[in-house]
Amino acid sequence: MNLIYTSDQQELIDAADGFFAGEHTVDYMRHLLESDAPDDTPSLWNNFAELGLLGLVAPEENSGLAQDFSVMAGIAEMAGNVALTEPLIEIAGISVPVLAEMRATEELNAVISGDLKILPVCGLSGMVSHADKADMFLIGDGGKARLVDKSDVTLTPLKSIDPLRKLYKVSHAGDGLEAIDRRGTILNASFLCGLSKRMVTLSVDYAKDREQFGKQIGSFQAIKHQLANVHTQIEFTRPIVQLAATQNGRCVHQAKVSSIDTAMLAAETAIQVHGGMGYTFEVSLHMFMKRAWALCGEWGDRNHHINILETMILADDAELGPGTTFSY
Amino acid sequence: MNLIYTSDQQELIDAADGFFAGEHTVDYMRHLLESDAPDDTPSLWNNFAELGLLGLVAPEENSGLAQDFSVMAGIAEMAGNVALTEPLIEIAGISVPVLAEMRATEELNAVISGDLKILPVCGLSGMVSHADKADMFLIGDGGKARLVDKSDVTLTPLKSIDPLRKLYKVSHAGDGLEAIDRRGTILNASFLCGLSKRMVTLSVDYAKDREQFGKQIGSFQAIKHQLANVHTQIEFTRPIVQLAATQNGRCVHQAKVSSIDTAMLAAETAIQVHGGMGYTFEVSLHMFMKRAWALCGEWGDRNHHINILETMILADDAELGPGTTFSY
Amino acid sequence: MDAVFSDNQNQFRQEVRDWLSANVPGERLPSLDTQEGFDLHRAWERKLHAGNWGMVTWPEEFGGRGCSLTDWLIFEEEYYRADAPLRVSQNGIFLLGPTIMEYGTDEQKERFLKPMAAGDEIWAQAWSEPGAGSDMAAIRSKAVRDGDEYVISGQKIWSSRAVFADWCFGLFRTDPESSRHHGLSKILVPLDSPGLTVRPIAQLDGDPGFAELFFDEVRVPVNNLLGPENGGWGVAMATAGFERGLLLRSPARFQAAAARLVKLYKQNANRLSSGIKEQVLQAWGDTERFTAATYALVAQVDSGASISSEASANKIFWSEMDRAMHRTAMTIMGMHAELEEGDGAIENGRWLDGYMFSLAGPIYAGTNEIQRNILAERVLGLPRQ
Amino acid sequence: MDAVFSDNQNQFRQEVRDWLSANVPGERLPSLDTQEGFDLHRAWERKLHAGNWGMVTWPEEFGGRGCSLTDWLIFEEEYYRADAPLRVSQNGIFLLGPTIMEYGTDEQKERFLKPMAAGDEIWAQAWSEPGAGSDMAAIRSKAVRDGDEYVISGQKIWSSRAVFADWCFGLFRTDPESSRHHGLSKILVPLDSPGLTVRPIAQLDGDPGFAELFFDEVRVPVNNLLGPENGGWGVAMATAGFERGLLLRSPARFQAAAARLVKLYKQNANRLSSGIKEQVLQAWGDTERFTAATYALVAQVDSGASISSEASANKIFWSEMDRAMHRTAMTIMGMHAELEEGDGAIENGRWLDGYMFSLAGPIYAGTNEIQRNILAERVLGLPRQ
Repeated sequence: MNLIYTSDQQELIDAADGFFAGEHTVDYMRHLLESDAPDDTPSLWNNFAELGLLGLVAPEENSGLAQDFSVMAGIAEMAGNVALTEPLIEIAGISVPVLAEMRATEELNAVISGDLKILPVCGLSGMVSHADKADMFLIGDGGKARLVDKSDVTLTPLKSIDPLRKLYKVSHAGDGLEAIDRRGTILNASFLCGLSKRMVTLSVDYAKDREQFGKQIGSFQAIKHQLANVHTQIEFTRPIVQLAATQNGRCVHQAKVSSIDTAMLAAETAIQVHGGMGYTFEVSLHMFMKRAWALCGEWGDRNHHINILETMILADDAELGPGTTFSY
Repeated sequence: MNLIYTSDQQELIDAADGFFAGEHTVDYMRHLLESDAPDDTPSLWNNFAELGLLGLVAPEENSGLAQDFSVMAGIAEMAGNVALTEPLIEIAGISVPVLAEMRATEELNAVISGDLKILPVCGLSGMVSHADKADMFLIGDGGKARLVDKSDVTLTPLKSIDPLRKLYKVSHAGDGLEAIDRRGTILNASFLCGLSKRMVTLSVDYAKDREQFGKQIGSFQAIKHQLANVHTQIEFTRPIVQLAATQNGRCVHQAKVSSIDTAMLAAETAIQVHGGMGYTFEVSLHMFMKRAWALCGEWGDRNHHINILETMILADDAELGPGTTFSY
Repeated sequence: MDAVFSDNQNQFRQEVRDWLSANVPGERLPSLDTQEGFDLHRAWERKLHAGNWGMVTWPEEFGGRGCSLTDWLIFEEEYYRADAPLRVSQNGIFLLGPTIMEYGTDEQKERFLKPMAAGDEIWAQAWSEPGAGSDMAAIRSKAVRDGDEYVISGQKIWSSRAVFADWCFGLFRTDPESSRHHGLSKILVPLDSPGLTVRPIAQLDGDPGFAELFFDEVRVPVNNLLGPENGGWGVAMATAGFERGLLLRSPARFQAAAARLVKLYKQNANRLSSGIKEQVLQAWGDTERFTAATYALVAQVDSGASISSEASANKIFWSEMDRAMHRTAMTIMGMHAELEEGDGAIENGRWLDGYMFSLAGPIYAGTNEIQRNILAERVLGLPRQ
Repeated sequence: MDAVFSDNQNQFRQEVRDWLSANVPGERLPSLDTQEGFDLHRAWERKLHAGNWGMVTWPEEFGGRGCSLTDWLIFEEEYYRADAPLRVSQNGIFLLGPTIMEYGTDEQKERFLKPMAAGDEIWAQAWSEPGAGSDMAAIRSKAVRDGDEYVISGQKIWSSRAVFADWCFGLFRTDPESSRHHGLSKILVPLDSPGLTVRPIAQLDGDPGFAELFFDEVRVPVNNLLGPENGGWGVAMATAGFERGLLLRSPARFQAAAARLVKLYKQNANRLSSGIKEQVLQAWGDTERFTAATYALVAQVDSGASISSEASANKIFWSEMDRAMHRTAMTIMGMHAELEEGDGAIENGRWLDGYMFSLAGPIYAGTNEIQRNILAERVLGLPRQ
């Protein structure tokens, strides 16, 4: 029982954090937004391969780093903190371990080296962000993971509130698979934590900068207490997400529900702190807020996960109460 | 369409308010609480009769004032504001109009003159406060109102959190009657509004008096905003209660639910503002808070009224949306 | 006290309903924050005016019907029931118009009210400044008297409708020595004045609903002063007053949204979490509370009482109710909540737009934090900081 | 990172479970705020001590088992699982004991720790004063040095357990010239000292859970000073520190309450409003979040990290979770919520008592308003007022 990262694990997470913060800046995102041909903006994909991020949880025999999935969850939070626009987490955190389980060695090696992009599909929605950049799709069908070539599916574009999410409906989504959905849910929850954290940081910066009535607005208790509430919710969401990354079961669904509620609260609070400025493109908040709204519904929305939790927690044989900690 | 009291109506409410505030003081309540023989404390019942409060909504031919029921609701709020310990509202606001509808002239006249106490019984709970002081009970049974002599029922004492509520279970409670339950619900909601208002007043007084960190605690935004929230909820509960007193239908249940939610919030906020002092007998808050907790469950608890609202609002033929205002 | 509409009121309602039913466009107009949408909304205002439905509470001499506020609530209910277009002229007819009636000279009434009512001149607001948002007394834009003209310099922000509108009204500092609430004046400025630059603000939804206004020695005649020189704060407060503010947020708007929410709920009920049903009931219940409270307040106003701090509780209640209602819709839509278009998008993203709009409710017209301060200090009597 | 209990931990859990199952009284003891209940709770402390379960994290030399904090969490889970009595000695064993180990002289350790562990001396807190509640640095009670003694005068309030306890510990101003955090000292005082009057405070539930202490020239030897003279603030902060504060609110307490809530829900499900189910899920879910967060924090502490402002988020979370959970129980009980006894009363009013107790959570040990200030200023870096 040791619910913290080892120092080696923490180092990997910090390194990813440093890379994201240095490269995937707000300016980089603005460039993507403003460019009519976003492909002009250099992709970070080769860097991900070089840094070993794509093979983070892959077996050593495939030149992977063989890290625990919980490290991937830690990195997903850092990706959320910068609202990463490339499907690193989905590919490295979902496709790679499932490919390893499938023993699809050839594809796995190509994905890890950055030469192939295999995007996982959520059977619940069939909606995939960046689907246009994928070479293949990983779907769950009839209880098995299956690879589908891009040429075998039709992609129908959708318009998300988040312009940095090029969203498509995939014609063959399958009916889902626990190995895919579970990882998707956990990493999505972790990403949402990072987005929430960033929305607090942006709000704190704004509240220190902005003056009204001759004072920094961040000196008013009303502002302080709202941000302290969001901070508290984040601090009590991250551990259940990490637990979910370590141990399956009902905490996976709890992690997702908590991260949705926290992200919605973070966005509402952030825009309240920003006032009218939060509505402008000048201020960066909108990029994180829109991503949060979009991701809340990915990998099963709140209704989906609450409905599952309900059957688990209200079951007659549910393990509840002291003395049953983490024993489900 | 005129959802305000006439000046004559308002005068009656103000007069009752003045009487309650002058006579039913915190000291009076403390005397009741501390006295081992509370019957030593003089009852205000004769005053109620003299002031015409008992016959407020009774027909003129029974020496009543023939006022609208909405005036009774206004007076119930004033009674709540002092946490009135005698069953004035129940008898004058429920038993009297039902007796008039029953044409029980003899009993009605005796009740109005203050010589007879007929307490209404809620069929849902069979719990009656001050039942020991009643001469008769008014119950709803098989779709009809019926009077039951005290000697024909058994009273079993219960212990409420509110020591000023001498609570009993009545052996024959009947199965309820709309004419009784509706009035009970509305007046209870109004009484709760008065209690909520008083809890805010007590908190404001305390917050102006109490200093911490060299300042009145009421000068801190955190305190101000909590109390402003409760005030807002009260201001948007009173009108729906008044509407309910004027027009039957779903607003009766909405009034009750809103008054419960407001009272629970008022109590939690009041004790948070009072800090540890809210836990003491020295400070008056506890008398109003306990009464609020007790009354939330009377005349149908929150579950009961929400369940009814649900069927009304989600019905396929429910009148919803603009253009249907008050037309249900 | 009663809650029964009179025969006259019912007849009025029927008249409104009939006219709207015959005249409301069959399809929703494009956003009024696009040129095309703005023009179509202006055309709709002209149609309303032609039918004498432009502003029913205005006196007959100015093109209204002299209706009571209660009648106005009825009009609004029918308007939202018919899903009629947003009022592109709202800054003028709801806010500036009544102020001109109270403070304007006869010439100003003659000059401004009719084109305003007719939709020929659409007005923008010019209150906030980059350094004066919630704290409006911090205004720094100045208007310097030069003979028969004011020379205006400075910057305004959050000017709604300004991108396509004709005129704007706002507060400017006419006494350079003054501070805070003193020395401000309310001045009317044509948006095509030389020296005035209108820069659209790209918003969350991409449309330019607001603009920044840059005043570089913009000249307007002193006749464009509304009310007393240096007495603009009082004039502005009258504009911001409850009776008029109310007109922008009659219960009808929320009744319409809550009824749509009930429908959305029913369409999705079988896959929703168990708590949603009570959230939907709460939304409808709060709408009924807001409706009852508004009819009660309007009865007070119609009977001659004046309303002041009640406006703060009102602002807090409707804005947080509206946000909660739209948040519930977002939760119901779940995985489809993010969609503006495409397979699965619900009502072309109308709830999503509504949610973003609802988030502004607790911010604009005085943040809810400020409203809570006002309630705590002026109504409850808690000490100032 | 893992969430698997080791074999040793499982074995420890089994040992605790077996002992408690053989020893926990079959019926709930009367309230420890009555003389009878206090005596029975003291007897239970003696029994725990005899079984060497009094304070498992204390070093063996002082009668403990030298367990890690993770082991302590396991102990607590089994303790609440067995519904064992409240710890009447908690002020001593959780708060004062560890402080004596850190700051006490050898004589003080010898004199105080053993009777404390054995339940022979029960301790009360004497922190707050009528003018110094949340603002503890406003303490005015003074201790004047007179030869080998301190002479203490002043008043303390909210002294938990003081009505029946043996000793109290608190902060007193030893430097009369000092102000705020300076010049305070931590001093231990027998409650039967001449000049010391204990006045019970009648509480909401009627029981005297707290007392006021009136010090009228109470004399104690200077040996009763704990830590440096005039350095009491630092000593007190150590006492209030997270690692110890945690011990009073391990997840077990909330796991037990949330599991009872699920049961209460199931017993009443068919008459409840539709929203209750999700409130119950929220209660259990928040408990799991609190549990995961606590195990993570404890892992940090066991690995040598120190915890400071995290304690504020912790305090806010558990206290508001606890209040919400009990509020839900009140709503479920509905018309029976008010009953302490009689037909319809549920668990003899245990939820009602729990609700009243939970309302104190956001108040004591630094109100949640203060915790939010701490988080905003020290963790988020927002400016002080």
